[in-house]
Amino acid sequence: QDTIKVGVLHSLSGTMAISETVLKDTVLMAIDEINAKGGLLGKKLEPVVVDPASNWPLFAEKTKQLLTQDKVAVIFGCWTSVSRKSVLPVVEENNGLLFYPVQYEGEELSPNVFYTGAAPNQQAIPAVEYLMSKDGGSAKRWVLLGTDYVYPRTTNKILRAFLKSKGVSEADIMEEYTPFGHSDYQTIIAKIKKFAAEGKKTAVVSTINGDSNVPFYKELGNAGLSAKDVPVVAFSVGEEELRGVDTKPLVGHLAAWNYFMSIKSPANTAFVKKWSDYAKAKNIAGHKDKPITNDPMEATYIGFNMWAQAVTKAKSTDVDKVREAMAGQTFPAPGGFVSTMDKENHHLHKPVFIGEVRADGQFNVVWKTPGPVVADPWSDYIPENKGKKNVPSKAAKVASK
Amino acid sequence: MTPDLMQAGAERMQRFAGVLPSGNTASGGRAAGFARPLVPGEVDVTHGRILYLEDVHVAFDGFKAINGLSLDIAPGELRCIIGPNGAGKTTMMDIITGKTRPDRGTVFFGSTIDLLRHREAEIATLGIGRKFQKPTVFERLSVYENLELALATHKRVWPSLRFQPNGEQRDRLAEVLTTIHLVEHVARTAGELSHGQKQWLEIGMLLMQDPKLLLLDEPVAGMTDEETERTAQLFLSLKGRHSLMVVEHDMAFVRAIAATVTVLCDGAVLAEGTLDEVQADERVIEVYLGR
Amino acid sequence: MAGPVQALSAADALAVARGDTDDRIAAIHRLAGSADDRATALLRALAAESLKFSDSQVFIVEGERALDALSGQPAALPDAAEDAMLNNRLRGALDTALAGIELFTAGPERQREAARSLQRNAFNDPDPEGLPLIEKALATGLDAGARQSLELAQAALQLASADQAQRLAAALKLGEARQPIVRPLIEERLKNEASAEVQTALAASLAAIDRRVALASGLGQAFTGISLGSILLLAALGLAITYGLMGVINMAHGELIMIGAYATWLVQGLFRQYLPDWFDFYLLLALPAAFAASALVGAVMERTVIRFLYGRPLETLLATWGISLVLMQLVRSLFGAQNVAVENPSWMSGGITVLGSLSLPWNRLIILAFAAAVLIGVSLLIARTRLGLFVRGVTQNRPIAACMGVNTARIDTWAFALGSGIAGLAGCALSQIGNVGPDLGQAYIVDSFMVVVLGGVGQLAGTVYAALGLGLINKFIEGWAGAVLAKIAVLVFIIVFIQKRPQGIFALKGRSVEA
Amino acid sequence: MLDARDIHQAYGGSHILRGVNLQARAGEVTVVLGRNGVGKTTLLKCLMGLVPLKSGEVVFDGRSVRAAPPYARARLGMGYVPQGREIFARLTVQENLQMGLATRPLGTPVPPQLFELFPVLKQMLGRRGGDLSGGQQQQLAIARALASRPKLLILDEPTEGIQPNIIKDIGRVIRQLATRGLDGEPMAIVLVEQYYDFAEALADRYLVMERGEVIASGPGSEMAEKGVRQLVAI
Amino acid sequence: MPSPTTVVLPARAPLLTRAGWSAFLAALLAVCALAPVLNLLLPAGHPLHLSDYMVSLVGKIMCYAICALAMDLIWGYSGILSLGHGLFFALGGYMMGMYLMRQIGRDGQYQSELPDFMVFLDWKELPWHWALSDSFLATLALIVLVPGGVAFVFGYFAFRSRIKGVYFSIITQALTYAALLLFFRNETGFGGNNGFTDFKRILGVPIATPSTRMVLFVLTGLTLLGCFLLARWLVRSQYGRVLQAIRDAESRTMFCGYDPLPYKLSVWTLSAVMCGIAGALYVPQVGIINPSEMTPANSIEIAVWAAVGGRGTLIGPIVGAFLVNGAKSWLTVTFPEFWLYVLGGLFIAVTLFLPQGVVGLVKKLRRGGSA
Ligand SMILES: Nc1ncnc2c1ncn2[C@@H]1O[C@H](COP(=O)(O)OP(=O)(O)OP(=O)(O)O)[C@@H](O)[C@H]1O
Ligand SMILES: Nc1ncnc2c1ncn2[C@@H]1O[C@H](COP(=O)(O)OP(=O)(O)OP(=O)(O)O)[C@@H](O)[C@H]1O
Ligand SMILES: NC(N)=O
Ligand SMILES: [Mg+2]
Ligand SMILES: [Mg+2]
Repeated sequence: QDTIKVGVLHSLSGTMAISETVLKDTVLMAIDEINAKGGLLGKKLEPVVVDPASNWPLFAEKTKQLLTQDKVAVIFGCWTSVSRKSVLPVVEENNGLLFYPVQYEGEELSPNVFYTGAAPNQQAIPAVEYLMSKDGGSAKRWVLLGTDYVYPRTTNKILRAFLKSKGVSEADIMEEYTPFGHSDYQTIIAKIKKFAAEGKKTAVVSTINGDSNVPFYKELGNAGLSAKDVPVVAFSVGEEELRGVDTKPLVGHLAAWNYFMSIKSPANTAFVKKWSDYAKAKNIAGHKDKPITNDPMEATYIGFNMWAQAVTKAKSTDVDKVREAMAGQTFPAPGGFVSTMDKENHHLHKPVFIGEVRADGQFNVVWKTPGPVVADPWSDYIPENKGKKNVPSKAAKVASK
Repeated sequence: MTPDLMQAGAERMQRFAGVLPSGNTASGGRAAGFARPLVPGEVDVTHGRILYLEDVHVAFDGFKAINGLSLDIAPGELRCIIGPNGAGKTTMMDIITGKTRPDRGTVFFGSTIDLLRHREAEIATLGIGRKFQKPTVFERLSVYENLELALATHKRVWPSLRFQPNGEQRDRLAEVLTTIHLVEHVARTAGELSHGQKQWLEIGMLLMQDPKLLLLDEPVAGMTDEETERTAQLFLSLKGRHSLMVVEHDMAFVRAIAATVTVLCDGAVLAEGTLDEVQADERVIEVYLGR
Repeated sequence: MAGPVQALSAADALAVARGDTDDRIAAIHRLAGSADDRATALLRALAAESLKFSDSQVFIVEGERALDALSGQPAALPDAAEDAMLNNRLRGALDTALAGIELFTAGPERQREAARSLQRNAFNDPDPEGLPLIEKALATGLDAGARQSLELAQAALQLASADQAQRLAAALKLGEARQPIVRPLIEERLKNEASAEVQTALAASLAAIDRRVALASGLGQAFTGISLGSILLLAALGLAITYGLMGVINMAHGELIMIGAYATWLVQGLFRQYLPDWFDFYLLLALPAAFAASALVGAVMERTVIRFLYGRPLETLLATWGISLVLMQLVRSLFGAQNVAVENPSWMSGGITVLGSLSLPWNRLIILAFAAAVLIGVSLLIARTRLGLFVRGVTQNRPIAACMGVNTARIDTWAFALGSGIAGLAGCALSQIGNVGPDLGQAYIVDSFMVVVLGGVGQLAGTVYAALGLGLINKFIEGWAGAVLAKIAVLVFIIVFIQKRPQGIFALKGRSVEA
Repeated sequence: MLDARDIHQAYGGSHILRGVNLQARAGEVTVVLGRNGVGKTTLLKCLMGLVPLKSGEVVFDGRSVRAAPPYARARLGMGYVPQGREIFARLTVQENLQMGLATRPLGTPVPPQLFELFPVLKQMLGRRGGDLSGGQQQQLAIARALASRPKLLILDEPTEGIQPNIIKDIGRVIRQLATRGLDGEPMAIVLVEQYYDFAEALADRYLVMERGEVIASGPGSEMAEKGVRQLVAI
Repeated sequence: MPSPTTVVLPARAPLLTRAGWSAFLAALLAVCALAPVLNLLLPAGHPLHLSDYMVSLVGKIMCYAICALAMDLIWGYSGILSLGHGLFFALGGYMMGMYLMRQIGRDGQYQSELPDFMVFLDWKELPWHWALSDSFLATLALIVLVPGGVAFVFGYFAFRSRIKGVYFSIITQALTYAALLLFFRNETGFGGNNGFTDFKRILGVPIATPSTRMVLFVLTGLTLLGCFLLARWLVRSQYGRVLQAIRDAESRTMFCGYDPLPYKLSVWTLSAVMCGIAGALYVPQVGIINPSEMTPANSIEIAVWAAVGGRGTLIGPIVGAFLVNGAKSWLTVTFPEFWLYVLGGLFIAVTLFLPQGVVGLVKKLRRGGSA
């Protein structure tokens, strides 16, 4: 055996291919990079790419295959929470290792997963705090708008509790959900307009899922709701999602992430260039003409490099050893900070950026946290989490024995 | 009820026809002395009528296809219906078999069963069988299976799971197959048969069904003269035990079988009588027979 | 041109361009009051986000050149120059500042806009300090529209005035405002108002506004319903031909829509590259291109696959399902899995505002009209032309139509290409309101089938009724139950409706159905 | 006009036609007789090109149409009245007739003689074909075939389900069409018919089929003396 | 008239031919004996070892095969194309899933009696529709009753209204789509889009052990074989022929005296129940159930399996399910970026060249070979 196998578990077809395909390429790029430097532990890395096709049970099946048949050392994969939930029991049972690169709702902490995306307190709460600030427009009334699934529901639950703690009354919060793939936002925008007109400064917190964002923003632009009147801050809209939108009417609307392509830092310049070159070299459709990087790509990239460092440190790809070596790993992230893997909670310490949409589809960073924020996957704003430690429990493992 | 009983009932009816006081009686026009327990689903032909239509009307988008049609058929009778194309003959059969709902009118099977209250399948189980103008058989089943399906037996789900034709029924199947000249074709898919063969198969299905009243819409269309004759024979042999209503345009055939002929025109009865009477009727010649 | 002495200093310019938001806003207000051309130019540049600054200098970037903000002379832009950033708060402040300036200087169009901006500010955040500016402006020869806006703004600011007469006048005036935005203002006043007379006036104004708003929202709901209906109709029209008439259960219909949308995107890209001046007219070329692209794919599908499956409708389901998988993946391979951007031409952006608060987006209005046009075209084609007659004849009885001398194979190809082309047109229209990505079609296929079937297969009029009906019902329920329940309710409605009309809205009756 | 030689045809495994020869000349009615299932309809379908030939040759108007698809044959001037009517059920009577005009230039009117022949069609122009009664449909099917003024008319049991007086009319019309056509040109007519008297009265030539073969043929005048009626009745 | 005795009537074919029975027994043996031995007793390195991965893959596909069989009963034999069978599958799965969620007990993330998703979405107590979920027996009953009940009620009204053809297909699609949206909502109490995962035990036995898996595998295999025999018996009987008659000419069947309603309703409900059982077997094996099983595309796929294998032959759908899903599993790994071309191409090719499905081809070859 002269290679180390790396599983890549991102949907290349089906509804999630829109978002996930590029993460597959990010992993492949990172693998190329490491291999160019001679690989790990003297072995080349060998990617095993599979297509779970946006089908959740297929995610579990593929994971099982990657772990038991291909015997991969690590898996980079998943985007939606449900795919992660589907994969989780398999990863735990086989003591595999999964790097999950997308912002999510928390309420989970597995010893076999490293979460390189944001927990709610690393994205949602800072964004709302910003909108409450004077610079953010001192919003007093809130529309929590999302696609009807678990991530938005949980995030909004946390936000509601947070807003309440800041003295916002129930009457000043409106919560609305749309089905997956919803494409007609006329009614909702009319409702928002009405709600906004009825009181003080209103802001919209959008957890609308990828596909519905284009129709949402197009409608928003055409209905004349500008960011000056009713700013919208989104948690699932990044550079890649804006690719499909005419952003001119959207200037000033916001997004909260831990990374923007427009961040000015040497690390980011290098990262963007690396990606552009790679996309051109590999003829990656869409990106070869207009390379774009975004937060989940950065999270993937950080995760991958940290894993490589941990393997080097542990001198082994054994999951238990790598897990131990991961604690406290640091990596100079493209975002311009040094990302640190928490010693215990399997999440990164990440800075939070608030960006305003620019006319060219990029984001202006208008605000950032003073330093990296430590993740709080068991959000304190959910009452049941009181006293719960941010440490992966071994309960799951015990039960399945 | 067996055909003999039907026959008996009809005869009794005839016998007492003159004796009985007509008009309203205490039991609503029916003499108490003839009251008898009704078996549900059994056809009561004590009044000498197995089929009874009165003042039936149907319009399609304003076009009056059936316009005040009244007609009745006695048990065991073989009645021919003729009339110009579009007179409403097929529509009348549609009404009797529950396929078309009349706008108004009365349709009785025997004297107790109001056909307008029943659905197609019920009407069929009550004992009315039909052959369509355009032959309709189960195209993807074999000739044998077509006949077996038509076999008079329980038509409900449970019995159908366990059904196996018994010896008697198999004999009957064989007999009918012979009658309709499809013995060689017994295993063929019905869809492959020629037009005339399908006509025969449908008649065969009707025979298997053994209904009390047979409605036959142009049964000999597309048959050779010789086969037409055979069909006539077949129908004559059924007469008496079954009641038949036959629609045909083939006058030779009508002559061969019919005692009474009813002429329909524009949705109502134009004339009725023996074939000779009808053929002599100026109006019938005018609209139908031609000179 | 050299500015007056009191004018723009380097320090002022830098203060506007960088630093703490509070300080920058103060500087903006200062400059706005200075009535200096260079200052105005600076603010305009900032609002347009074309301001850059170095350590000591501020530049206005105009295309390729940079001007020194102080002198207005061309200057070399240092490499280290940074963009002057804006946030929403600054944008708001700039807006007010510029509006104040433009009210006196600009043409009627800009005047109206400036007045509206001031009005919005007055409603949002009534600050009596703005009054002098407004009154000054009202004293000049303003455009009528701008005047109306300003009078409302004035009224909003005077609502809290100490003078009862002024309050009364303001209360009455606000009744003319057609936006709900003044409601909180009036309500607040109502709570604190001592004078009974003013109170009555306030209440009357409130009622007037409420009536307007109710009317507007009712009409708005109807409009959104019809608009949704028009989109469903467009998506379904092609299917009404390929499925409704030809009986092909075309699961690739959505992908044909998608191809139309991608064709639009490609044409848009070509315009951007080669004819940027004509960009606004790209749709005129995109429409035929979308039609042709989808029609071509449809024709190929028909020639290679579908034609072998006539009379076996359920098999077409399987084959076209396969085709749809292939087409989707093909687009992914060619153009990438991510969405592509289709920009609305400027005449399709924004909307018109009617009844004060009801805005009707242009793209929706235009799509509505387009759907109607396509509908008329299709129905004429089917009912009045020979092609339409042949298509209907051929689909009912292929061999006999051939015996009549109809080249059935050719008619089939034409008809299928036509239906596909119409799907392409739908794709072109849909690209103006939603995603363009490989999955585009999947979002419409289920709805399209529901519309065609609910209307009654083969019944164009039924398709129209079904589309509009579903659109209206959906939007009506969404108004009070939310989008998710509305969608569920619509589906349940379909199930129940079919019970009543097992053959769709426009069911054929009589024997011809069975024949 | 039409010359079909040595036609063989088979559905799947079973041999339906075995070396059938048939000629139809302009101005003549050629009658094909035979019991149910002997292959008459199949023969006509072969002539129209609706089913493929296994072997044999069909020459129409001097040229081979063996490989021509049905629509091409229709354009050459073959008209067909299929067995079982086969009208376009969901098209109106008017539209059915227009389908019949498919080979004619756009705008060609329906020959008015057709409405004289079948007056009922005139009354029902707007009704869907499928809603007509069986006999009305049959009349429509004949009218539809005639609409394009074909040179050769193929009729498969055209009297089926038609009332007697119209059958007589149809008989007259067929005769007349053979000699004069719709507009003066004599027409060739191939008629499959079970109604013997009708067939005999019309036949200029006759063919009797049995199990896919022609067992007898000759001029119509000889039908009685050759005992054709008995042949069919075997 | 010739004497009837000379007429040879076709004899009723037996339930299975001799060869058929042998094949059936072989399959039974493979499922019940061979697979467990190869999987559990042979060491992992042995060339004949059956990997856990294969066991769960085949187990899953067998569940799909049951669905395809159920689809064939109503589509192939009764002419009713359901685009909503995913719903019944999911309902069966959800019933099982609820039970499995309750079996987690206090071992969840929040150590609560309530399932985790309820805890963090603020449910204070189990909603009413979870009442029976802690009883295995009740769960078994619900697995049959819920999909069956939904199908029965829906079918009763639809068939009574004489909804046919695409109209029926479309409303079944509407039904499953509506259910999808309903289950998606967190308020419905089924865990929203995440559904149920992270099961730990079934009947108190840990679920993720090779032996539990093998038991589930064997059960699934037996169910599949049982369903096959049942279906075979049904379609061979007069009942099956009436179904086919209804499929080909419903009104003619009525004039023969058969009321189509009970026939359609019974086969429809039975088919739904079969799907429900398949779903219930599926969930513990794949470890997740969520509303995506109700997407219209999933239901269409069931029909696709049946069509690929060969409609109107009972073995066809089973073959189809194995072929399509096996191909999918294999291709998504070997050609992750191109597999859709292959799969799509397969569907097109089957319809064009194998109108009777794969089984039809085999039959043809065999007939061709013997002729
Ligand atoms: N659904 C319908 N819509 C419109 N007209 C109809 C419909 N059904 C029947 N008709 C008309 O009703 C009349 C009666 O038709 P019907 O089929 O009963 O005639 P028929 O006596 O059976 O004629 P034939 O001898 O030609 O079979 C015809 O003129 C027919 O066109
Ligand atoms: N599609 C088919 N597949 C297989 N066999 C067929 C098919 N069509 C017809 N046949 C068979 O071919 C033979 C001839 O049929 P054809 O329809 O030509 O008979 P016909 O002489 O027109 O009879 P009829 O007088 O009853 O109309 C019949 O035995 C019939 O069963
Ligand atoms: N984790 C998310 N965004 O589903
Ligand atoms: Mg009739
Ligand atoms: Mg024939």
